[in-house]
Amino acid sequence: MGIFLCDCGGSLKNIDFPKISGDLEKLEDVAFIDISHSLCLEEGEKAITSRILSENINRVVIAACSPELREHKFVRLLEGLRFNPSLLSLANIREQCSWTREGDVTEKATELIRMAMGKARLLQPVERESVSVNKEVLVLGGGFSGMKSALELSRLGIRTTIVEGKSTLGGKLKEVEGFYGLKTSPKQMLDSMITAIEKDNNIEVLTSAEVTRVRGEVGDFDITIRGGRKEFSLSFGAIIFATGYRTEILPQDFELKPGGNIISQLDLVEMLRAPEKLKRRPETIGFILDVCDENSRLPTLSSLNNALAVREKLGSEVYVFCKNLKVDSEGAEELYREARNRGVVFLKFDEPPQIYCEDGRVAIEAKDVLLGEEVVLPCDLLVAEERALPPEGTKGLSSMLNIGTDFQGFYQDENVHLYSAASARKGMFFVGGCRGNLDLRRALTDIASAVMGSYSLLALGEAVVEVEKVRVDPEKCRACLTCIRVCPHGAVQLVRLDTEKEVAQIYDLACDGCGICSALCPAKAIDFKGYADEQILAEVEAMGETNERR
Amino acid sequence: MIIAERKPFEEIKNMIVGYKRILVVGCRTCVTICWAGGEKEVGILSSQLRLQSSRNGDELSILEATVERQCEKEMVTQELGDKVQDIEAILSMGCGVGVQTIAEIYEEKPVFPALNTTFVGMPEKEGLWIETCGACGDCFLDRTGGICPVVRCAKGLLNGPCGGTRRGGKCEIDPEKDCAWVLIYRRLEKQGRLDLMRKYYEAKNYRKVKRPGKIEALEA
Amino acid sequence: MAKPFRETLKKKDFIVTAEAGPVKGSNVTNMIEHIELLKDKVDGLNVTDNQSAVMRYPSLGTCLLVKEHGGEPILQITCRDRNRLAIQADLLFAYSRGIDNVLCLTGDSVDVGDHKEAKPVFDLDSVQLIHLVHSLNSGKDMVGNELDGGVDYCIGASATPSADPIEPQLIKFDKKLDAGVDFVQTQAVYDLDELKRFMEHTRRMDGKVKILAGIVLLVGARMAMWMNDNVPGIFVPQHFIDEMAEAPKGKGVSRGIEIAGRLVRQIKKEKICDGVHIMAIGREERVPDILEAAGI
Amino acid sequence: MNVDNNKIVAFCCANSAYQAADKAGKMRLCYPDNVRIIRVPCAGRVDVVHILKAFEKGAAGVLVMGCQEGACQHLTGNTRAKERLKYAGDLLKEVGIDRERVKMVNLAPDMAQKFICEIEVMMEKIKEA
Repeated sequence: MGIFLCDCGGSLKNIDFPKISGDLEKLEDVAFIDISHSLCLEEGEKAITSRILSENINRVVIAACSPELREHKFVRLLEGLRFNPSLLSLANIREQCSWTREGDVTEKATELIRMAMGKARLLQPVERESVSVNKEVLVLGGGFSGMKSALELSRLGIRTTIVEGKSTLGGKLKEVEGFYGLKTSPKQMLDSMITAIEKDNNIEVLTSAEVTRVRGEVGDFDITIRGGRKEFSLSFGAIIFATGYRTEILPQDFELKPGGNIISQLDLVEMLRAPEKLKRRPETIGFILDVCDENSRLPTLSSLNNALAVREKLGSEVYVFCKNLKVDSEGAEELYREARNRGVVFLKFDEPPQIYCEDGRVAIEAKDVLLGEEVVLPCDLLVAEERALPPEGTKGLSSMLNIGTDFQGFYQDENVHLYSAASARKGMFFVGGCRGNLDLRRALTDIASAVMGSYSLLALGEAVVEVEKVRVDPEKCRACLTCIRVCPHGAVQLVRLDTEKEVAQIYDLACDGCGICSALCPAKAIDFKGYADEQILAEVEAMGETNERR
Repeated sequence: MIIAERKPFEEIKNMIVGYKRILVVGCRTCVTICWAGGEKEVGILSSQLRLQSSRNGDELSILEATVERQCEKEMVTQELGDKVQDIEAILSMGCGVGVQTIAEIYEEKPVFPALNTTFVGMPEKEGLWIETCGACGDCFLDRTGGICPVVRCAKGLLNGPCGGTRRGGKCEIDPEKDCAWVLIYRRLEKQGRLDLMRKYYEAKNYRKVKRPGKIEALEA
Repeated sequence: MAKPFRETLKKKDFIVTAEAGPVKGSNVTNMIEHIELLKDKVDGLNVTDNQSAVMRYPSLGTCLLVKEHGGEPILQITCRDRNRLAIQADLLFAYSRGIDNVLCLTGDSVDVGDHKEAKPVFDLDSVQLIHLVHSLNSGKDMVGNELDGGVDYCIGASATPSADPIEPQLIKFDKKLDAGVDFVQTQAVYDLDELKRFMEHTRRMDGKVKILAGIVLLVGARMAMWMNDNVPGIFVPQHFIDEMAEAPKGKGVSRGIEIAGRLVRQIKKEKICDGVHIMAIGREERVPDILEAAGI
Repeated sequence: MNVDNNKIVAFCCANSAYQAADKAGKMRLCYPDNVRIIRVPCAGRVDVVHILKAFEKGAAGVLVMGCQEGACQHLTGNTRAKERLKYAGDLLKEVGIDRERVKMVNLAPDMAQKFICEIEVMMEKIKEA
């Protein structure tokens, strides 16, 4: 075992390095102890290189500053010298020892190094290998997000397959009248994307098809798709979920039953497409916002769009009842100002307004906060606010993949650590509506990170993986399924060995190295190289030794 | 599979009073799967015993071993063979069957059970096991849509729920537990086989298996 | 001497039975007081068998007392405490001493009683017990051996009209009716609509079986809530609990009597059932006041 | 305890608590010498056997320091650790060791002060006994 001590340019005054090297040199499995001033710089690296090439050591212990800073540097150095970096053990004698108090801390430093040596003795080599991965990506859902992801990926040379439940692509694009603030109209955008997809031989489209089963892991997902009557399974490297959202007027939000003169945004868009077909032009149209869902931006955007369209095409009076308009997304502020210039009246309420029928028209009664008095406003049509909900089948799919959903049922309630579109399961990305990002611009950011994520994962056609860093010993494994159930990354599968025995097996590429499974395994069958039980206990043991000696 | 639960430490401690060298033996099958007596639990119990002895100063040496299956004589002797010589007492973390197999092989050494074997059951979710079979020797499941009333009904009734079912179809003795007969009713109704539940069933033959049971394979 | 219960069932159009809870000990004096008080006011006097699995003076013993004092006892047998041999033996003995009414019950589980570690028997269940009594009535024991001297029991069963879900209970109740019973004494009933729906179900028996609605006297709001959680098969609706809560201090029992009276009067007036079975658990001395409040 | 000293073993999750410890060092916040920090990939990696072994080897207190609730890189690591520590506490209580001697601490990578004060709290506990 070779030991390198670094006194950080002589700054660690309260550690007596010669004493430490004197104490530890006596141990028979210590080949040498070098004291250097700066292991992180050129000079230190040369010292380590020469030592390792000349001595035949099978373990390296480096006592220096925090592993968080230098570990990756030492690992790359050792890799360069053909020395397996998993046989390196670090002791943090700067931040967690020398800097923790004034007086002499040599004894604590010695003990920390002893702990690192205890662990080093039991380290096992972990080989790095590259595993081939399937470069194809599955895109679930053919709405704006789905098509955009497929197009972006094919630009980077990745083949994708879009699976869309309905018979045509487009999803929500078909239901939106105009994007004020964006030059192109949704219709043109939809047509241009569809033609681009048809021309692009990197993208294959399967319409009125659905995924019935997802098995396997990142790099080799085995997906069963049912289209029409036939069912077939394909293999993909990654999956991008772009299943979008659906809107629904929830009766309990309004005491009145929708219908008659209470319509949805979609009905309004249909009316605006063919204004001439209307029997009677509605004089006044009211919009209601912020009754059932205060934080979603979608109602504000779609109401502003449609209000402007109404003013332009029908010229009828437009009143918008809202608590507070969410205009923080791009272009929404001018949209609001333009609506006001065009004569759309905005009324701000505190308690939700009362809505009731009054001789064939819908009356909205609310206390306007700005005017400070009750306002009763009969309108011909009331565009009710819709609650955005996840598409049907989300619940089934999410339990099949064991992916969490948030309280509204949208995917990806996971935490801040994972960058926006990724999920706990490597190789699965969620973009756009299905994770609650309902407006275009937010969806674009998701798409960008999902595309980059899957590209960096699959582009080379192979991925470097630490082979069997966390390994299930088939002899000891009782297939009690605990690890399969607890793994947050779904990286453990039940496999049938050639000896017909069924055991758990960890898929190295999907494993994120957290060790929850090895802690819970009742049969002690899961060995986690680098943090195995023996190694952790060795550190505890080393701490114990100094007790006896004192 | 057999489900067991570790005895409270107090009980175990009082069993092994006076013995200085103890062998703690785990088992790698049922009790591992139900987190009661596997290699991990052997480590935990041994650690507790060592802590206990070091706290009140009496030196106690604990040896740990785990047998593939404690109910097989060959496996016990193969695993424990040499470890047993200078042992004063054996603490078995197998189910009741394991304890008795070890006791039979090493008759001269006292063998103590560290677990309470509770029932034959299945995992409802990871870490939670429920009793579903009472090994009564006369299976009734064909007439109840696959839900056993003999064990999952607290009173083991063969004819329909008792009068004490709680609101929501819960059992009389435990508001958390579903009444087996309400479950049976719902399943048979789903299958359209409610006639099975309407049929009257004679008093059960409780001596179908002469206790203690013995089964001899024909070729033996 | 009270008329045999079997005749009263046929003749009277509104039958009233009450329940005498045996003492937890051998001092039978106040049991005898209850018997003296009630024997002429009711058509039959049930004697509970270790009610709620709480060990008490045996039901058989109390029935003998009732007989001696000229009352018409109704023996209650649960399947919790005796296996099929003991039950048949008790039935033979009871009949030989003139007791010829039996209420066949499954029995509360030991977990709700005061001997929670006991080994519950449940060799039979209530439906199998009814079949057993029938075989004894036909002069044979359960396995078919001839009896030297048979029995002729008037058989009773119980039911829970306010159970939720109700369908499984109705299936079991059908089994009891198919097995053949002469009278039914239901669990405590407070929601008369539930009782009406339950009675719909029994119309097919067209009067051959007399149904008595169970009335449990409420003593206090806390006791009502306690019963909801701990006494199997009893569900006191919230409005009754509130009504009891409003009762001024110390007046709980009289408010309970007034409620019980109201229920009985309504059942009688609307002819919902063929009678009532009054269970004044631990307050047998107030049964006459309930009858009076009910105008009987 | 072979030699009763007041060693505290802190299993620190590499994603949060270990960095908090480093930050405490960078800020030169002093804390007593008897703390031994063992780096683990996630709080969920620490098993009951490790905790008991730590006490067996003379530790007087064990802290398992993981990410904050809901911010765990591996989603359930810290919640599992919390449950496990309750179990470990029961085991210790059975053996006569005060269950306060083992504690779950949730830290964000920059919570140096909280890291220090949790150690001081544990030191008080140990001194009391």
